Amino acid sequence: MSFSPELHHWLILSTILFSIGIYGVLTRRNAVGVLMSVELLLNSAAMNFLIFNHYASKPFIDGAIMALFIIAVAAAEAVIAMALFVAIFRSRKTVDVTQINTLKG
Amino acid sequence: MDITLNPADLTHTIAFYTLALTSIVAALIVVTAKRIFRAAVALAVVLICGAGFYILLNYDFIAGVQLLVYVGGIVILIVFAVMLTSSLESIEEPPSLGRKALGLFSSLAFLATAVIAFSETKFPLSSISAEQPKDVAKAVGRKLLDYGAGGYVLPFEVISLLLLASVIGAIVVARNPKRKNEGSAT
Amino acid sequence: MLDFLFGQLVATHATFDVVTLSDRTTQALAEDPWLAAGYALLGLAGVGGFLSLLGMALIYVERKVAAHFQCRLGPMRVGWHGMLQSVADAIKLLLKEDIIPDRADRVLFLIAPVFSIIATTLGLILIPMSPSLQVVDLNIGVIFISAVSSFGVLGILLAGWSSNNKWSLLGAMRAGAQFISYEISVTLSLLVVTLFAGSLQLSEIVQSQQDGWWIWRGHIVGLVAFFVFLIASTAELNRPPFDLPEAESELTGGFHTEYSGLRFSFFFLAEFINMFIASALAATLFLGGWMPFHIGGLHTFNGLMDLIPPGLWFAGKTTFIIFLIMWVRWTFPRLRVDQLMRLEWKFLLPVGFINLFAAATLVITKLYFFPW
Amino acid sequence: MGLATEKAPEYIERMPGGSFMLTRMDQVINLARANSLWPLTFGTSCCAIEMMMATGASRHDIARFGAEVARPSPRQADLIIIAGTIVKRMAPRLRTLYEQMAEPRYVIATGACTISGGPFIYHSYTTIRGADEIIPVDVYVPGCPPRPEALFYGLLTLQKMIKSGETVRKPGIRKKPVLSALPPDVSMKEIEAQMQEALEKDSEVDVEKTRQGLKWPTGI
Repeated sequence: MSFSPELHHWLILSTILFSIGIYGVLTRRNAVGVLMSVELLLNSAAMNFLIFNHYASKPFIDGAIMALFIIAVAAAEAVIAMALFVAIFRSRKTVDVTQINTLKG
Repeated sequence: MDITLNPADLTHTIAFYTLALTSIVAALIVVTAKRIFRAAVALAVVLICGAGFYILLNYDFIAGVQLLVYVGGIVILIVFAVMLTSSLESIEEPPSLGRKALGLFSSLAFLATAVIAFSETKFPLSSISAEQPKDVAKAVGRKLLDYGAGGYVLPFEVISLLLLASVIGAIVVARNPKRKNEGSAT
Repeated sequence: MLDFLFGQLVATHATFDVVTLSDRTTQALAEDPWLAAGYALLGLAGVGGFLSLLGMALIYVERKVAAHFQCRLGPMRVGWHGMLQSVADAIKLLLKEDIIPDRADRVLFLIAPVFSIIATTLGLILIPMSPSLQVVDLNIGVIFISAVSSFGVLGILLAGWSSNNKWSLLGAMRAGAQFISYEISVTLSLLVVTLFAGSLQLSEIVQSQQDGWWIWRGHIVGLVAFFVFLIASTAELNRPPFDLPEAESELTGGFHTEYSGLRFSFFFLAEFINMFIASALAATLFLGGWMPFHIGGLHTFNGLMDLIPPGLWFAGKTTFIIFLIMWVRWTFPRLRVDQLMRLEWKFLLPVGFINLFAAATLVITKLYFFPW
Repeated sequence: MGLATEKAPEYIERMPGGSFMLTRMDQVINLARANSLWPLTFGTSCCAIEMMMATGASRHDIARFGAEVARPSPRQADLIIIAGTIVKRMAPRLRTLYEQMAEPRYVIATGACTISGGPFIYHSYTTIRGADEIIPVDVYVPGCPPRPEALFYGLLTLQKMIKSGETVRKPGIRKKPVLSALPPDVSMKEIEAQMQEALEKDSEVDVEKTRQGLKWPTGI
């Protein structure tokens, strides 16, 4: 087994990042923290696209385009999430996801 | 200069493992830091490392976009969200034990499943002689505006619509309802 | 005789070979690792020395220019006409007490200025100062520079947050909002030149201006893009009249209120070097960088212009734009926050988009001067 | 910078020729400090207006001495020019500002009010009698308010002091403050004696005489 990175090294790396993101999404109390964990997930997904593009279909560029789309979606999502957090914070004075449990606050 | 690194190089290997270690440690800080702002900084580090990975994979254009959009836009937005919703003194309480156990279990289960799947699967790797497009930026641009078979012009337009919609939606959601009638310009 | 001389001159009007320091390093790596290490060390020392020297020089120039705009003399006591004033300031700042507020977030407080200065350095290494005076020439140069400049604002946000000071926080938030807004305009005007030159690589953009600089080869479009870039990058630099993040009368020192001594000087230095980077970028993209003043077809004239070395051309153009930015600083009063945002979103942004469309039309129809 | 200014001199002094080098270094450092005095933007009353004339106006221009970089944040300032009356409300703020400044820090007190309380020295219940009751002052500049030239003389005096190492060597211990632009034959003692005399004379109140001098009827 050689130490120079091959496909499985890359895949394991992105999987580790993804599972760390899952842990964050499930355990974070602060909504902004949850958003950050989601960004981790998206980032590792984009990385997977690029890894497979590099190792499995080198002459084509579709994986890179998918990565671009993911980045764009992440941007849109972050904008909306920030607006929501600000609105929630204005009415509840907290962004703790465990305490935001009533509708029509 | 084209950044081309040969995967067989020692520098490539060292760079890969350094970046991998840094990004994993930073990702752990992102999910466990009690001070939310430190998590945001760690997220920036993870994303910068991600750009490093893309350069190692020879997609330098994507790396540039990652830096530009993720670090320059999204992280700054998140930092803004942190600044608007908490203060330096606010320290997040640790999650309850059950939650922690659930999170740990599901993430480890996912990790184990994925690793087993990787080791079982035979991926159809492209041949060594296959060449990557010389200029990634040019190839991506041509592909994005290609309306023939395999072109991405429709998703591209949809993404632009999505971005527009999200910007308008964000303005509507974050607007202070009390000051709606004043018609502030900003 | 004259003919021969001009013949010689025309002969010198050859294409410039771009040899960057990183190219030299990679070449040397194959032959002699020690030589490569030497080159790398040279690059590091050169960038570091250049950074500090340039920063001090710019601070001195700023003070002198400001003084003469206000019919004053400016620094006169240290060295000839106060030439060593910045050296005195640097020594004093180095030896000043370094204060870390008790309730600040220590780690973030310490890394914030480093973030800022690293971003600046990363931007600086990409600037092509002459065919052989460039450290790295990335093929995504334009994107990379605008990406890296956002690290700087991350440093500012860090500084503002970690100081645990309301003025710092407000200043940092203003800086962030201003940066995100004006980054769009900067990118739009960068895209215009990218369209014209057909490349993101800075050295190629310079070489595409062999027959004329984009500011006048691109008709009005180039000129408009130049001015949009100048205004928006002045706003990104947080310089007056857009210096809301450190507005003294409202926010004390803005994001660097709590910083003293060496760490403050990092921010100070980064601000001035960023001004240099913005000016150098404007010179490179719109005024031809190190490319001499050429008019397509006039070989004799071009040959004459080639007599001036490219480094001097670059220095002259950059100095001119730096002077322009300083001129603006000491002429206009500071904007209000809502005026600032209105200027970007209601004026610069539409102008930028229309300009981009016009540029695309120009490129497709090849209507700009000297289309060969 | 703890290491550079506190620890390093000890080690350098032990080296052969170290103390000579230290002296040279001191000279350079003092020269740098003297020529780069960034003032805090602090002013409370009329002297501040005069100070602005001195610092910013084209005819006088404090920038010639390298002291025009007015910092709004005390962390970055070296010099606080106390310009104007210090009232009791202002005193704690002034003290805070002084304590927030990073070492080495210098103080110039301009104008009669900051030296002694000035016109408010007699019966005022609001004014501090001299800013040096709150913070240690390096140089006094008399005047009400002092002309820009006087302020420059004070600044140059401070520079001279810094260059000769009077206040720099041991930041904690200060030499006696000097009165800038003191007339040649007058000593500080004489001035103090005169002030004491004037104060006593003023404080003596002849009750009978005062009562007779009153205009309104006292018999009620």
